[in-house]
Amino acid sequence: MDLVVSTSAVVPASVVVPLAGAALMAGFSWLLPRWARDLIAIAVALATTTLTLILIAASAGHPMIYWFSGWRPSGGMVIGIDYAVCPLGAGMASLAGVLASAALVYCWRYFDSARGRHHALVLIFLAASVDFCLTGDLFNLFVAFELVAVTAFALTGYNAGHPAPLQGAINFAVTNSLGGMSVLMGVGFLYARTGSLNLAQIGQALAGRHADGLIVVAFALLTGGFLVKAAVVPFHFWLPDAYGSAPIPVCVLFAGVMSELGLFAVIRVWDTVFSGLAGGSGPRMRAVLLGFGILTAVVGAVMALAQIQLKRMLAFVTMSHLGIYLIGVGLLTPLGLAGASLLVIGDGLAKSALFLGVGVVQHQRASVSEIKLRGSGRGLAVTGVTIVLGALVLAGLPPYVSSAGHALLVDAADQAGLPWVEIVIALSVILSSGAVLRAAGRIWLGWGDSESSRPDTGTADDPGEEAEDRSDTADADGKLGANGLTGVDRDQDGRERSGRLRRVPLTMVLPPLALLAIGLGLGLTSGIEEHAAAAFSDRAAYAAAVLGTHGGSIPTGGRVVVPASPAASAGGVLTDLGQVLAALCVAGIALDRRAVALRRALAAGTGWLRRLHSGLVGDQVTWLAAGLALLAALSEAALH
Amino acid sequence: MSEAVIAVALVWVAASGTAVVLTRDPLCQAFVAGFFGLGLAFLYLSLQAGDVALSQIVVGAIALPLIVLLSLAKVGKDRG
Amino acid sequence: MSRRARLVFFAAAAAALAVTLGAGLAGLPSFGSQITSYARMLNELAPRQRHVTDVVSAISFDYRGIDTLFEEFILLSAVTGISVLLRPLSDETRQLPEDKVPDRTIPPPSPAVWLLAVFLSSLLVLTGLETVTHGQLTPGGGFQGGVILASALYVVYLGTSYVTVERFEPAPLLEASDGVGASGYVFIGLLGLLAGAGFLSNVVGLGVTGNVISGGTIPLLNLVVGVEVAGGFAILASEFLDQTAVIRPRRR
Amino acid sequence: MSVLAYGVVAWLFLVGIYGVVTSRNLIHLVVCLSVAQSATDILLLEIGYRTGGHAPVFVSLPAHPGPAVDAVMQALALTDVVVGAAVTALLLALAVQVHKRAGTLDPDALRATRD
Repeated sequence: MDLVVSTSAVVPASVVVPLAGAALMAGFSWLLPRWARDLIAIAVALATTTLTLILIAASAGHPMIYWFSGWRPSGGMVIGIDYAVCPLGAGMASLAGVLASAALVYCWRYFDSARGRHHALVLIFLAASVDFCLTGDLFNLFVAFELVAVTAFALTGYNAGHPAPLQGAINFAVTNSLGGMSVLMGVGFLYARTGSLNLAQIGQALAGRHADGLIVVAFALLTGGFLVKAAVVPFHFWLPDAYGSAPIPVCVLFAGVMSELGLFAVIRVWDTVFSGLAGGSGPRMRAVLLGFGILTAVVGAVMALAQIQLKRMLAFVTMSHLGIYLIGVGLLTPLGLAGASLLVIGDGLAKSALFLGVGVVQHQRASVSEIKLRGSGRGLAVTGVTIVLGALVLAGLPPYVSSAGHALLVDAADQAGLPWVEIVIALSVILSSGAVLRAAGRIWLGWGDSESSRPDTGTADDPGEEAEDRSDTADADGKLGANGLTGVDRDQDGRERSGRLRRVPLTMVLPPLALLAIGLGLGLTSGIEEHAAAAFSDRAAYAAAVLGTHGGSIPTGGRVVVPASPAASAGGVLTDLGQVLAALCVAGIALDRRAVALRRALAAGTGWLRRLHSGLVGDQVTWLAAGLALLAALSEAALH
Repeated sequence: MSEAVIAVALVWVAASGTAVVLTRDPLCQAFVAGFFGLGLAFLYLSLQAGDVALSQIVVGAIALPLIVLLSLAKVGKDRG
Repeated sequence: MSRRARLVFFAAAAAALAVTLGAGLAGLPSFGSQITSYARMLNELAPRQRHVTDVVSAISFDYRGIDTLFEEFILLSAVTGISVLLRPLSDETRQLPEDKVPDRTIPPPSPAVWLLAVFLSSLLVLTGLETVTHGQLTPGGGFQGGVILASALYVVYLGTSYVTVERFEPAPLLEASDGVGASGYVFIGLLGLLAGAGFLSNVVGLGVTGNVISGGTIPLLNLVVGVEVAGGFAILASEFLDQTAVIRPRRR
Repeated sequence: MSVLAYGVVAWLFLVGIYGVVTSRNLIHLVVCLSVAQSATDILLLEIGYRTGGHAPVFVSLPAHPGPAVDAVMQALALTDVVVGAAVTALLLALAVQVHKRAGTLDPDALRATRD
């Protein structure tokens, strides 16, 4: 009995711990010395990670349901709000925890003066992500969506002394707020139709019904809103602006979990709410989601190759990966979902390591331009190795966990009768990893040209953020003294610390390596594939667990049947190595002086695509409106 | 009766909302937006949502106009 | 895109979006025709189960209390974020506005203005407190009352002068009340957990319906939300006020 | 009545987005965004409305007061009002700072993140 109480208390504790930590950090950080703030924040993030890891284990096999305020459903009607914990959701939550911990450790020396507010925002971000992953209530999902968004807007604009982060934050905030409104309208429509806000109960009410206009539009508004967060073409324009200009520790959280949350919501809402609609809409919906996924994967990869600003390049790499995950999710099979979730974990860790590595370079060399940094990697060997390793595992280098994810995805595509999807995935992975490897080759080996082959050397090559991050984090919160209204300038200390020749602090070198090591460890864990997507995709089992209709006898349907350890099979390894080699070739060609004509031609050929990424919020909102309408039209065709 | 009140409030909100968007000068817009905010509060009240109406008044008629005006003051000051 | 191209594209997109929304809205039950059985049930149950008269606050703070918890943190994040964004940066300084005529002394505000400000702000404080404490009884509650309380502080600013208020250094106090309010919500939620019920369970005595102290944790939650919102909105306004009044580019 | 009630929702949402797309001033843009946002609140309250229903406040009512309107939707709209205020304030802070750094509030003149 005691044990039961304590495990069920873990569920609320996973959001209560970070929220309480954040509230204290926001309200009382002025009472604490700097080291205490850092330590408390890291401890809270690690504790949250531990709690969510416990939840993965505890929810394996059957979802754990927790009713807030003690309001259990009565007479088949849901009264309160529940958390429906499944391994996939708890896994996403623990990924958020791991990355938040890494980011906070990294901040130890990265921000010179953070005054606790940055930590508070990171912890609230973490709590909101956990809520987002666990909640079983549609409106609570919207609230979590907005909370993730609000903390993210503020964190993006953290370096408020430069135009690029501010503009990135504005584009991000405007587009994602509209996404939130779209979600909320969808919530309203579904409530009007089904009289419930609980995912399971809405799903039960819609099961077996034929979709009409309202349901189609509700689906399009909900999914469209989530796809804005997931930065899927054509909702993606804000992502490079925000990720390319946010502070590095924040990029880690964004690239690793935030956008993935959008995809998580898409599949969760589809599975629990819409998948039971009559008319066998699955295959057609698969085509729609795959279309968006493929477009995103390819556009992201091509754009990544066209970048020379490292953070913006990683932003497009992230976007390309989001497309790949959407392909996995969009197959709408447990196997595809399993592959996508392994990729989310593996790639999330690797991308975070890459961002952190770029942060070290920026910290030491005061630049993030691949061209300006050419040949300046000496003295940063560990970081160079980190970045190259990160790029290689993104391309699928075994036995890292991403290669297992790729293998599952390939199997899923085969099973779905869509083997050509593999080619799209391989191509995007090769191009995006090749871009990162090219940058590494230029910086650490001094290969390639010292000027850009881009036809127009636009402003974004070097968006005025060379000296970012340290010079403007002076948190000059000095109060006006009783007599002297003096300006306060506490950043002198900080400026000195960012001196060029100082040794890189270990708190900046170790977190990226630790993240890669976690991914490697997961890849070596036997049977990771089998555990990847348990019981999530079974709407009936989910509804039964939430609504308690089948008193305890929850079928373990939806369990993944994985063909005999695909990652270890010779074919899988060969494919992975082929991808790695191809990525190296892409990087080699991009750096080879003889191939300049080819590069010019490619740059000219993709110029139109780059011009679409104008960074103007008006354009982005126009695309958003068009995308919502397009999605609605496609959903009409798929669901009706 | 209540139907008529709601209809009036809806028309008021639609018209003033459009005016907010079409008023291109931010200072003028701030005042039109206040009028729109009051319209919203009136609409919410007529829809029997007292709590929401009260929130709308404190946010739409006190807090946000204040912040918009302060932002405009800051922006205008920098310019001058 | 050129502005013209964008407008044309938007016109097409907006037309399509209008059709989409129209299709969705057309599927709604006709306006005013029905409310859901969930809502009917709560309207019936809440006054009896929770000894409140305002069902909306029972839903916000009890049946769906976790939503409001996160809502408070949205506000806290926004306020924290704004403090971060509007902090004086390294090339800025805090300085009172210089007088254009250097040897003129600024006259202190007249006693009449001062009195009026004190009167007005005490009126606002009373209204705010009444709104906060009657959350479970009448429309209004922690959020609405909190904003009213915050506005009281600004009447004091108007009536006296910036320097007078700053001399009391209200910022740490406001920040603390923001944090106390938000963590207070969490800790009241923990009461339920400690009592062996779920997080945010209403385990305090429910009292007599219609009483100011009734509804169990609902008035307590209203109170902490009021504290948080009052602190939060006061910080919000003071950050923007600082930008206008005292933060200016540093001359090199 | 349904057409008017629901039409206003669609109209305000689209007009707000139109304002965002065509705005030449970030502060104007942010206020337009809040217009679009209020459309969602109106939608929620309209879904929860019942003709002749009274507010879900059960104080000093006659013995048989008749039906009340939906309190759930009011609670959701309440949350959304707060969310909207938070986002609007945050965006205004960003606009103030961007004006300092870029010297303009015209969203079409902000080119720091152009590709």
